[in-house]
Amino acid sequence: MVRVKLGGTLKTWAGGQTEFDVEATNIREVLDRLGEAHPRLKPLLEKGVAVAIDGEIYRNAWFQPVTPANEIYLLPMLAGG
Amino acid sequence: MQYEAPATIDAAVGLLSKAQGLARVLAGGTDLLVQLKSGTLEPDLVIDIKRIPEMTKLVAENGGFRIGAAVPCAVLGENAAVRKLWPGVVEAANLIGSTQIQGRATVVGNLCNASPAADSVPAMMAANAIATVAGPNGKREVPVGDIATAPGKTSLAKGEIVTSVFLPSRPAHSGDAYLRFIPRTEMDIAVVGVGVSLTLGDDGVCKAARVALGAVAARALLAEDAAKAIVGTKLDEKALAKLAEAASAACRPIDDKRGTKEFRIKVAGVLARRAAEKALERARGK
Amino acid sequence: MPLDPATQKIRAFDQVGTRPLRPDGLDKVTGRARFGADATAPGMLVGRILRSPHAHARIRSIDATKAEALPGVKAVVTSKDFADRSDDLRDILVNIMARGKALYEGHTVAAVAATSASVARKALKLIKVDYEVLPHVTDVDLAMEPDAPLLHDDLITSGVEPVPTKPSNIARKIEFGHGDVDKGFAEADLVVEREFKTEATHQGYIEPHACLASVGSDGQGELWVCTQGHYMVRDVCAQLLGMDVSKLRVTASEIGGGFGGKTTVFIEPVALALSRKAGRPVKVVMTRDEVFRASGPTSSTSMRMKIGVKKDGRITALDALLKYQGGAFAGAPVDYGGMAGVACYDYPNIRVVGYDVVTNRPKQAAYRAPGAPMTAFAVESVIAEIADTLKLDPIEMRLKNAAKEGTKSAYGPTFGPVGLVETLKAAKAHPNYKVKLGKNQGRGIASGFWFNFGGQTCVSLNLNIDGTLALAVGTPDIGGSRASMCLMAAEELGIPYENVRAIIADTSSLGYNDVTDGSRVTFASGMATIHAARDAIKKLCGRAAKVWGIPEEAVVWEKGFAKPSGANAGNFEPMSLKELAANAAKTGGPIAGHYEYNAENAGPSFATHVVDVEVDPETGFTKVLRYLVCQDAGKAVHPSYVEGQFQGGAVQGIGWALNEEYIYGADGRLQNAGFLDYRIPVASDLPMIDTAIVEVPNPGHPYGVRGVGETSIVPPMAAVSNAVSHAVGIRLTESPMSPPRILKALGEQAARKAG
Amino acid sequence: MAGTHVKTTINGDSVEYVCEADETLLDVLRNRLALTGAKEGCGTGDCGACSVTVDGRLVCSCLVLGVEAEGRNVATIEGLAQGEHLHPLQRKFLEHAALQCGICTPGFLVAAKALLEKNPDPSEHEIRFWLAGNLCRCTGYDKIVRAVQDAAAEMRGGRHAA
Repeated sequence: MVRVKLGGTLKTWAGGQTEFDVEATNIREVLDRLGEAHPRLKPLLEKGVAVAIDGEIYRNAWFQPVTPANEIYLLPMLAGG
Repeated sequence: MQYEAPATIDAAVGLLSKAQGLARVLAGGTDLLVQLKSGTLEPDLVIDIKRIPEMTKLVAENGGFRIGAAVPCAVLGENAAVRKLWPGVVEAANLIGSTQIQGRATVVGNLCNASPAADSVPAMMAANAIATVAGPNGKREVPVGDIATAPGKTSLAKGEIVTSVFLPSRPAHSGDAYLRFIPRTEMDIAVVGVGVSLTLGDDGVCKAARVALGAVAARALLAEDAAKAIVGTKLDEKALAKLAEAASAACRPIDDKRGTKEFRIKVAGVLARRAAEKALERARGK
Repeated sequence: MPLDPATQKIRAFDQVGTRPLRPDGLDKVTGRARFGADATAPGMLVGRILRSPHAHARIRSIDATKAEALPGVKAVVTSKDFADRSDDLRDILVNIMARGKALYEGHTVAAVAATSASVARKALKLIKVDYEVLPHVTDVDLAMEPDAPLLHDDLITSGVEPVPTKPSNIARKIEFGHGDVDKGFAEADLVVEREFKTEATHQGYIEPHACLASVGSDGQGELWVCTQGHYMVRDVCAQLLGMDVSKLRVTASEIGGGFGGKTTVFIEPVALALSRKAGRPVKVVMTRDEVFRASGPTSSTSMRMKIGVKKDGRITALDALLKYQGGAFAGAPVDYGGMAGVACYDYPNIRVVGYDVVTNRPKQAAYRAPGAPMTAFAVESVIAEIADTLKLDPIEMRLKNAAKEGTKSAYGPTFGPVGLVETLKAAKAHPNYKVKLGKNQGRGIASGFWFNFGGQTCVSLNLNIDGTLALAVGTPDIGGSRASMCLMAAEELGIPYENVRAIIADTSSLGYNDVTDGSRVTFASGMATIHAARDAIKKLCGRAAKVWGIPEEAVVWEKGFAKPSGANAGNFEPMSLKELAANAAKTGGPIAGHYEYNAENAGPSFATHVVDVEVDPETGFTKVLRYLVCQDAGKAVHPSYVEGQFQGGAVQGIGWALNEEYIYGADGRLQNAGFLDYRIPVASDLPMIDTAIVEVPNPGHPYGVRGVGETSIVPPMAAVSNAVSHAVGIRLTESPMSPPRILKALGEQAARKAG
Repeated sequence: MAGTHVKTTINGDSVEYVCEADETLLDVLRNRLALTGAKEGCGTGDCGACSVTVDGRLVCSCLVLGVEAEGRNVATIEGLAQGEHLHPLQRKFLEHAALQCGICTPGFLVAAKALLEKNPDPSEHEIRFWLAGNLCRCTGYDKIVRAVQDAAAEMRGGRHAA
């Protein structure tokens, strides 16, 4: 089980809930489990979100491992200038 | 669009008089080419005056200077004698645009473009400069302040062309100055411009003064009350305060992208005072 | 010294950190470099665009028959030439060619291709567009009013529960934060709350958008274009035109500035459509007027910022309301404002609510740390006011609250090693901070943050017969990155910098690369280059091993030579790169290093700026006396170009602070679409821009590199505002702080004192 | 539209071309003569990227008509280096990293050369005001001003030595 936190407005699509415990060993599994649990969140997750693992931001990295020791945050997709 | 580069003033006047459709004179082209580019102006005929020898000359005349209509501002700035006699006019001319613009732009072009914000015009009005106009009916002389009538409009009749501007000689203990306000340090159009010319008596009392304001009305203005405020004084604190107040009172500005009414009114007074102080310093220096 | 996670060795650098000449330099000082508008093609036509004169209008009909009949006109295109779609690209499709409605002044309505510029100009005048003019709105606060003119009938605010039933101009609501702000404010000894407004600005790159498109009847196309991302251009254009991606080859020209403004498409799909229809190459170059009216400026904003502190300056809570308008389509970077704009400090309690609002203005595009400078302006202004009120040194106040390793960021995650504290200390130690100020002068401090991105990256490093190398990179070089790539390749291989030549490969020659954005290139393409060099080294060692007849593992690479790893491996003379290259054909064929990956962990960059100004109290004119940028670069690969990024960002920010703004008339038309009245800083406006490079290594990069391009624009608006406010004794809350605005504030202050 | 035949000198070479009356010198240089070193950043004389000299005078070529070049002497960025020898300004711009994107560089070099011919020892203030008509959006001007100062010093030194 890893603990996943939703940053920002994402919680709106999860009925206001901001923290979840999911069975996952990498980012892809985190996104899949969350999407299953909250179908309204699914299209947003598919469109793209950034994932911060212990403060390091991943924009596209399905297979980045996660462990129960990690701090995992989901953030809106980022773009720059 | 047809392009002509006549070799004489008569030929230029002839072309202008006979022109069908829209005709424009090309001196430095720094306003005209911008208008062509934007499509706001689509002339049928453009007459380049830079091949007319007398138009390209800057000559001493009767203790003053005659500036041909095709003389670039940079040439004016490089002439030590003109700078000495009319430093305010030269500094105004040298404020028009960048170094690159200076290499092309002319004071006569600045005058005939009839922008209320033209930098050289208030300075030339303060200097009591006279424009020479050639036309189908011969030559006439006009104070520079009477050329522009409204933004983009002049008093020139069909076929008429300003061939030169004459800066007169001046008595001892005279000085002039031009200051403008722009948001940056360069490259902007004046939000307010003030030209001041004054002459002191041997006793240091101001005998004569002319104050002209740019960018605060539909065309450059002579602020007679402002001049009156310093004539007969030694430009003491009280006279300068009165000058500033009169300069502000003379403004009839608009709000636009370059500044607000209230800003222009306030700053016109500030600059009138600073320009008068600078002109005074120059008058005393002589 | 940075740790190299790949080798777990602490290393010194031979070349990284030096300042060699850039490889593209000679072409750029001789006029030979080919930019967007510098290309030609046989039979090339001139493409021109017809734009809406109205801020908001229904397009009843477009009649191009007269234009099409004009001799010399070879093609006219309108929205009918682009298939409609309902996916993510629809906004871009509608932005590049109006469908049904013109949503802003300058919105593309039609385009022509003709044999000359004058014929094209005439043709535009012959296209008759029947408009029904609609009410418009350009201000963010007015656009949020319930009775505001509506841009899109189907725009329902997202991020709101319950889902609104009626459309509005509010595209999104966003929210970030943690803790309990009410509790935080209750604990505070001082609470300051202010409202702020910032006007829209433009990236102001000197090179207008330009491209040369050529599409044949066989469906194959080529596009030459100035862009920050030619793969993005290829993929978007191919989709909008219904082409196979493989059939469109895009070449990135030299690029004359972008700053985020060239991370999307405007004229490119139009040029391709014209070329396809005309059957000839078509060049489209925007005029400066078009760049201002119809490319992608940044958001204007309206904000409320409330911060509570204890007497010692420790922040107890921050509560912010951010409203960003992003032009005619959703996408204003309010979320980055809410995340990056507040990121400098450690807040026990924070709440940021933001709105992404549409208005009748051009669709905003990214601009250097998009969204961050505006919110930072509000945060840093309030921090400065608090420091003034509590009589705290502004740097000490910031140090007390500074985000550091282990701080829970405002947007959630916990920071790793970051350099804000180091930049604050560098600022405090700098001589500029100790200069005594005179009359009408003021000093301003501000800090700033940007995330930095990694992204999809792919490079190829090919060994030539003489031992030199060709490095193919896929991220357009916008400010000297080729020099940094060559430095990193040379560092790894242990060969002279001059022996590596970097080029920006076209889309058919190298795998996909994300856009040059997010300060990612030196980080991500640099890391790819390092890995590609290591890949090549592995192969080189393999070849040497074969020649020597020893196992591959027994060969090491040192400073340009393959060597036996020790006495046991055998006694062989080191083999040079040149020798290995010369023998490549005989030892197994061409030798190359490749690397493709998705770079992550870019590592954020913080900065602190210190500025001194003098304000003329009679005119409101502000003169910048001195300016200091202290920023964390992780590791500066080419320090000259790192300084250049610091200085350039600072000056763009100074322009934003003092004079740059989009000015709209009551008619919804832009009043200042040119460099005459859109006033970017000129050389005579500025002093030298002092810099201090701070290096707190990024653990996510083998050399410790952090992106540096964007952070430098985040603090200046606030720093200048704080300096001006100190000089005149009034807190200014609107940008730009132009002379009329400052003089007005001074007048109001005088009236208050008199009253 | 009838074209006008123009005979002129560009970078010391005699050149002839035909252009339309409303074409700018910049258009002629770029589109007819393949001299694309001068850039169009604005077309209104506000950015200086198209700087050239005409009879030794620094101008924006976007504000000069092509037909006006008849009988004149035009110098562009392409004529700044002598064969393989770069002008000191070109070298110093490279050494000081005085360019990032490089689009404004040709204009700055042509303008700076005109400055140093007129004033071999300009102050920082004079350099900044002379170059105020050349916009650069990348560098913040710092390194450009330093490069011009350094080139001026080298050129003065060179003259003293000679």
